[in-house]
Amino acid sequence: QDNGTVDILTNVTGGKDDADMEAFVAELEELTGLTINMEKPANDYGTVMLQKLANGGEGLDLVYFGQDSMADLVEQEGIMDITEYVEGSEILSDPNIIPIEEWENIALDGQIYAGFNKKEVHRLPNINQGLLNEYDIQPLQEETLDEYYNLFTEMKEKIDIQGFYPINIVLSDLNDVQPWFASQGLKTGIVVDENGNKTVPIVSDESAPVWEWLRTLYEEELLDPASLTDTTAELRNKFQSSQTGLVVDWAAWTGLYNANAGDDYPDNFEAVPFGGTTTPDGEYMLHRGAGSLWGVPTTSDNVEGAMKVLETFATQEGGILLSLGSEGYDYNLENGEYVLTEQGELHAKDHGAPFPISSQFEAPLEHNPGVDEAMEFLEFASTETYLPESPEYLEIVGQGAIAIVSGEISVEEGLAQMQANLQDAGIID
Amino acid sequence: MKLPALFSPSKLSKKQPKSNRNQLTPTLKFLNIIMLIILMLSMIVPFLNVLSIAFSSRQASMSPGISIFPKEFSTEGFSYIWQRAKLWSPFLNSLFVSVVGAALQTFLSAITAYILMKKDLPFRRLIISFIMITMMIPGELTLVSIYTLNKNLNLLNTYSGLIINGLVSGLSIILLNNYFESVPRSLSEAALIDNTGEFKIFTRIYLPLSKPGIATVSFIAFVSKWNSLMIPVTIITDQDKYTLPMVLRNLVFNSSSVSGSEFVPPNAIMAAIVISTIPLLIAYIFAQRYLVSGTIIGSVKG
Amino acid sequence: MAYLEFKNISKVYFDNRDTENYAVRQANFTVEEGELVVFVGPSGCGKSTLLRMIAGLEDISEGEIILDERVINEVEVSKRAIAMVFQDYALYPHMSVGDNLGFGLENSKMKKNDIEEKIDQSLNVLELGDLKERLPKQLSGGQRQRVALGRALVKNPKLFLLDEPLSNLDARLRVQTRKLISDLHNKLQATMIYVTHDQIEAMTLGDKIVVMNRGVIQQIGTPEEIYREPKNTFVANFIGTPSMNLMKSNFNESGSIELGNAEIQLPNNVLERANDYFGKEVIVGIRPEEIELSIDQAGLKPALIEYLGSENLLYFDTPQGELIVKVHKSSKLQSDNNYQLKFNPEKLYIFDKQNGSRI
Amino acid sequence: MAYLEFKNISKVYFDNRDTENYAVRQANFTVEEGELVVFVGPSGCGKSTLLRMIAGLEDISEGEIILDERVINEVEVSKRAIAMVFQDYALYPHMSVGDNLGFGLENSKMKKNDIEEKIDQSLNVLELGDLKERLPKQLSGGQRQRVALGRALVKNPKLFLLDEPLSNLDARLRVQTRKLISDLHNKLQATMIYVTHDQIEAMTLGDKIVVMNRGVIQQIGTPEEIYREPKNTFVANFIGTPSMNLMKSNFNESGSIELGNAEIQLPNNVLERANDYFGKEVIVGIRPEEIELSIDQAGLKPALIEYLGSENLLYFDTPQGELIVKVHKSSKLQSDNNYQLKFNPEKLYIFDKQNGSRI
Amino acid sequence: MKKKKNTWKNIKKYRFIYIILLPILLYFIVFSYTPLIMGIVQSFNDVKLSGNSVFVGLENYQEVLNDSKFIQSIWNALIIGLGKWILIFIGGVAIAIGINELTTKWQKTTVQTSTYIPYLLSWTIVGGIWIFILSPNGLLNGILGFFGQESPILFISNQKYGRWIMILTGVWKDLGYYAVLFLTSIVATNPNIFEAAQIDGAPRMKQIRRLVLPEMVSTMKTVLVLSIMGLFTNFDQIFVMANPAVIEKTRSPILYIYENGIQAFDVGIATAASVIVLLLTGVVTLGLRYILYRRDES
Ligand SMILES: Nc1ncnc2c1ncn2[C@@H]1O[C@H](COP(=O)(O)OP(=O)(O)OP(=O)(O)O)[C@@H](O)[C@H]1O
Ligand SMILES: Nc1ncnc2c1ncn2[C@@H]1O[C@H](COP(=O)(O)OP(=O)(O)OP(=O)(O)O)[C@@H](O)[C@H]1O
Ligand SMILES: [Mg+2]
Ligand SMILES: [Mg+2]
Repeated sequence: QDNGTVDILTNVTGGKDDADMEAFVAELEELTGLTINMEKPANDYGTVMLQKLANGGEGLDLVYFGQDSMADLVEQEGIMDITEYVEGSEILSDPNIIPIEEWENIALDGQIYAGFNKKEVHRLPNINQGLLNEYDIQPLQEETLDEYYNLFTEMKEKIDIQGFYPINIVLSDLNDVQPWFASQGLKTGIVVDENGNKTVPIVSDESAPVWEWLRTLYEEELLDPASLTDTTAELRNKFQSSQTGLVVDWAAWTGLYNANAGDDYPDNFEAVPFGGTTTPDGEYMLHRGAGSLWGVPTTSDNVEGAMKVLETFATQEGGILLSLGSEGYDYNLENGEYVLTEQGELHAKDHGAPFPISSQFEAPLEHNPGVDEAMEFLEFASTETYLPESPEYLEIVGQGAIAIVSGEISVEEGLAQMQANLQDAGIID
Repeated sequence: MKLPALFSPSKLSKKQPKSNRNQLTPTLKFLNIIMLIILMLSMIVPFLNVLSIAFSSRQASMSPGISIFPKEFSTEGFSYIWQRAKLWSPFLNSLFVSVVGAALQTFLSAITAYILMKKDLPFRRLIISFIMITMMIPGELTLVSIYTLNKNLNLLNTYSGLIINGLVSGLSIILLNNYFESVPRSLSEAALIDNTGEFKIFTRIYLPLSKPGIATVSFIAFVSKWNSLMIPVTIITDQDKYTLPMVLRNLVFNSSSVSGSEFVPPNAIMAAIVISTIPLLIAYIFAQRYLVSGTIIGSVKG
Repeated sequence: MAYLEFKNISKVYFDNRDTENYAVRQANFTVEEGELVVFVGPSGCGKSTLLRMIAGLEDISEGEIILDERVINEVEVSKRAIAMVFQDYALYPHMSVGDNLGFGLENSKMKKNDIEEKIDQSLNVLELGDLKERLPKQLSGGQRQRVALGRALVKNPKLFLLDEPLSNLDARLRVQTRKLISDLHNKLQATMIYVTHDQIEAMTLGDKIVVMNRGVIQQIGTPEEIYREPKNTFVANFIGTPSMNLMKSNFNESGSIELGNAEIQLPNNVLERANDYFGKEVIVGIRPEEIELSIDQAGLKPALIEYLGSENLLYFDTPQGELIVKVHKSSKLQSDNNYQLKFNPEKLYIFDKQNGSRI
Repeated sequence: MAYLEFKNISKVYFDNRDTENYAVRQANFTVEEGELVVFVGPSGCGKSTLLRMIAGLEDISEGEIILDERVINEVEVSKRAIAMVFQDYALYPHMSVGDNLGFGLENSKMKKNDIEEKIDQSLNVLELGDLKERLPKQLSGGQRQRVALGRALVKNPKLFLLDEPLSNLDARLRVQTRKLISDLHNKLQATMIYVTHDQIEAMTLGDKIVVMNRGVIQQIGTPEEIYREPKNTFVANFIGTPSMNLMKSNFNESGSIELGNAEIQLPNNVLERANDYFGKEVIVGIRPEEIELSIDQAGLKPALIEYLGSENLLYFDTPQGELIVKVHKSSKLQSDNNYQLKFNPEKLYIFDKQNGSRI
Repeated sequence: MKKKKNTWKNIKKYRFIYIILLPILLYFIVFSYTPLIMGIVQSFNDVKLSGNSVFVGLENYQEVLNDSKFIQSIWNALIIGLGKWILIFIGGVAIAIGINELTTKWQKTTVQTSTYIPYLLSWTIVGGIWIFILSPNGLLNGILGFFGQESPILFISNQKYGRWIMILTGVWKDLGYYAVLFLTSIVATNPNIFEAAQIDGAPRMKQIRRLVLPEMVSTMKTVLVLSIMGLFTNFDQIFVMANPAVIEKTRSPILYIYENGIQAFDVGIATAASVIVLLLTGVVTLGLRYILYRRDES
């Protein structure tokens, strides 16, 4: 095979239809000087990737995956160790472009198996300021569990919308609880300490006050009871239609909420980002999304080409391609100004990476209102560790969370039970 | 003065007298009707809910709760989803693949079913078992190999791939076989004596006489092709050839744990559901009058 | 040589336990060209099986069928140039009458025009001209039957097979269509094989009758032979309505037998053949119409009198069993008379009690 | 007073276009207790409809049915204390023979033991004792028929309704079962209404026959009356096999008519009634068995001779149409003789040409 | 011996038929049996995505069978499947009879059509709708609240209800379809037996019990056999409707395979578990057929 060709299997990155994809690939080819083939399965991405990799790799040189799949892929020898290549790359190894911590975050046993698609953002609380204004509610004084509690009670009292609840969280997938456990300085997920010991801090005894707090919210109907079953889609709908006062969501969504509100923004609706509670150290502690990554299949015959693509993604031009899209298709340069075309508007400045990985990337167009404020909290966010046990952890703690919050069992009991279950499953020692 | 028709002097009422013969006692009848009404409501209300959200405005569609009537009537969900997801091509692809697939499946199943009617065909039972076993194979078992297979047969990213996979189905064969059995054997014998070839007996006698069975099997085949997701996802990456479920699944099911920034309003999601259901409903309406007589399942003893 | 010949034909079915069941056993007979042969026998005796073997719809287990000097055992159905009329007509329900007739011809590479002509011709013969465009379900039973005949007719076959073609018709139509078939046979001079379980049909239609029972041919002969000289009790009983009275009786050493309340001396020609039976029990048969009645207070009282319009049937209970007498009389007989029964010895049939064969 | 009485009963069906179709029109008749009345007529003439109205399975459009001095128009089916035997038996397919019989009794609050006893009793009468545990599909046609009868029998009903109960049986079984029904009727002295399109059944079974055509009752009478004094051409033609010869002929001013190749002077009693018809065309009828034949070279040659065993049917083509003659002769007649036909003027029936009614 | 000869003769007689049948059998060989065999082979290997597959014998099987989650998933499938079938049979039969008792055609058509609709919708839609209905402020809790239930019941996220919800929503979706199947067998019944029963004085309800129900038995058997084949392969419903709180009690074997095999890129585990599922399905199907049809054979 021609060594100038890179075959890519992508999920989120690229275009939405053939025309988009062509424009994207053309631009990428121009930037890299390579011939690019990009394939995008409609859905069930993991299955399709498995089929292709299991069928001799299909000549793929670069595959997209989420950080949570990485360990399995490595285990099944699906992707190769690219530590050397990364170290050998001027761009990728430049800590000014990609901070060391980013690499550490995705390293497995010190080895690097993947490069970045984008800068992963974090989830943080958004409050609908429009409601606060309308019902004349005092904003937060300080960010503690009690203060939030007071805010919620006031909201509950004053806001007379049918079916309104001050706060909603998707309890079952535990993504939304980090801002609250921050109050005790506890991190969600499985935490591996220096000695390799695994712990689950949010079921430790110190976590009890937060659980109590959540439980009280539920009892006093400050927390939407549907939080036990709602998915993020419902939660978003409720927040957007002022059925809920506070939700925890991705940073980018602060902007999307405001954009989606149309004419209601900013008078009747304004999503304002907050950092949640602070740790005893006075810092925020937020949940950062699992990395959105690119790996090189073990069967690849053009690793250099693949690395070249990864490097490109870390450049300013690459960043523009990943966010705005391609020139002449998604945007035009008019007097040095970036102007989105109709296509570009449709893509909403997202071709797979609304926030490119490079620290030096400068967004050529303004973000949606509120996004920049939300992004300021990024420094407080970190990802969870992704281990093969993670799904099981989620199952056990998710189940326990529902039981505790809904009042089925007491907090102590619940914690004890979760601890026992985690131990049984061999997740914690 | 002319008497109105209602008081026509004829002693016989024009309408068939409503017979009360051989029916349930009034209590049971009432209970039965109540049971069916509750059932019907439980089946219809969710669908009405889908419709009402689909025809609501974007804002209205986001407010939670079950609604039966659109809150603010609007078709923006439809236009949004149609343009946004560029549904024309997937819609037509699905339609093409489902119609052709259903037609071929019906035809091939019919041929097979016809052949399996021959009682003295050696190895008949063996062949039937051979076909029945295929109905039990879980898709996950063949997940990887089915991809390899399609690749080796050059079926990736082709319409023929979409059509060929799952083309012959054991269930269709069994249903049609049951149906053919109910065609009097003497008809085919008469045709034989009329010097008719097997194929002509099949096309000119069995097919026309099994319309209900054919309608039922085509309907089932159409529904399963229309809703089919696993195979299209496996073999299609070319966006030109996406089918409707491939596109819709993403919309309805946009996973939130990924920090993507897609937002599809509920009215558009429900509109997508409505769009994908309408052809099924139309197919159902066509097949409906045959369904009861067509699904002769009887006692299958393979 | 005969036109159609069965040589030792047997048909065996195997049941679930693989035991052999003979539907037809060792059948031998011939049919001459232009003959109308009727197969008659009770339900399940193998008539249809025989017919279907000729048609090729059923495999032959043993023996040979020779048609027109050719063994046809292995000849395909469609190559046999025969026509068949089925009991349930087997009309193609979705085709018009015309198409039903034309369907077979289409397969014969005949020209469109010729086909049309033939169809019209056949429809005219059967007086179905007006119904050409109708569907079978829009026809009455008799009309359907005629269409089924037409479908056979139109092929100009050398051999017609008819499997109980009249059994779905009511009595009236049956008589009419019976005559139609008889006319057709005379007009076309075609060879016909006709299967029925109705002995009236057999008697009236057949040049030759083959009586079957349990897969075995019992007797072959003209209607008259079969009626007047039945070879065994089965034939005697099966042919004739009401059937022959069959009663057990003792053959006295003196050559007489008891019957009803009388003792009858048998004629010498019978006695000669019956040497071995003196003193033993035999079966005696007499046809109901051969018994003469005379009113006699000392006689028997009929248990039941059935009036049929032109005749009466009288049922007597005798020591030997029930005895039916047929009297031609167009008014109903009084049921309170007593009758003396008179038997003509010449008209008696004597059968072996064990195997039922005629002595 | 009569046991069952029909007063001006009509049954109307409305078709899609709301036009009225009379299945039964203005039927009036009575049935005495213990009588066996047979309804006979061609298919579709409304016999079943009448029967089903008695059973209560069909609404009555007009008129009243009185049973046992009570108008039963509105009485529920189950309250009528009748039993019915269906043409296709309508046995409950999933119940054993015993249960089939017992099903009706269960509903009558009879004791378990009594039910069992009754069932066994009925099974014995019908000689079905061994089959009690079998399912209907394991029975032969004749056995099924007897089970159907048994199901009616076991209820001890006051009124039996039988809708063509024998039409699915073969000729032999039909005769047997006919006798069985006749015996049962005599034994039980129950009132029975029997529907058939077979005139032999009608003649042999009925105390009284009701002949119907197109929903209208044509004649009511004993078998003999119906046979010998048919009120119109329909009855004359329908009753009797072969049916009465009916021919158009001119009524000469002199009171004679032409028939075959002869001219026949009618007897005075007929002429008296026929005043209005002199010089007009009428329909003349004569039964096949009432024509006498003599061999005569100057006579007619039969077109066809059918041999039925105990009799021959001769078909003659005459200027007035086909003429059938029945000759009681137990051997087949020669077909090359010519015959002179002789008609007995006393046996001639004269009908109005327009409405077919007897003159 | 005659029978042998017949077989050979028939083979010759049907040679053209076999030629037509060949492509269809070939189709099954290519599209069902080849992947099946490839899958079975994979199940005995440790399949690495780098192409380095190693034969490991029964190791994959051991791993699957030692996983209590897998065993649990089989129990789940059995319990949910059983519950579903019991209710579908009772409900389907009741509805079929109920529809049959309606007197006018339009009533029948309306009920039939509306009960059929859920069958046409995919689980993605149906699941979403039901989560909505069962959620704490959904329709059902609304109704319960109206009848005095104080705090909403957490149907979706309560382990106690998990299986019941799968059973009931599964029944709800397929009920109309099965009702139509059962209705077919009622419609095909000889109407005369109902008249006979009327004359026998049996009330309608008794006719239903004694005449209609037995008439449906053979259809029921067939439906049972056909539907049992899908017992372990219920994926969409569980995938859409389950959440961590109830997954343990509702996970189906196929979902297990998806989570532990496919999502973990472990072909060996996925195929080994699938083979087990296939074998189980075969055993259950054969066993059931044996039980159902044993008496008919003799
Ligand atoms: N396919 C078959 N398998 C097994 N036995 C059969 C089969 N076909 C017919 N038989 C048996 O062969 C015998 C003869 O059947 P056949 O149909 O020839 O009788 P038939 O004389 O035509 O009777 P009918 O007057 O009722 O039509 C019967 O006992 C029947 O049960
Ligand atoms: N439900 C119905 N709707 C309309 N017409 C009907 C209906 N039932 C019967 N008829 C008509 O009423 C007439 C009498 O029917 P009926 O069944 O009483 O005839 P029948 O004398 O019993 O005939 P057969 O001897 O064929 O049973 C027929 O013309 C028939 O078409
Ligand atoms: Mg037969
Ligand atoms: Mg009738």
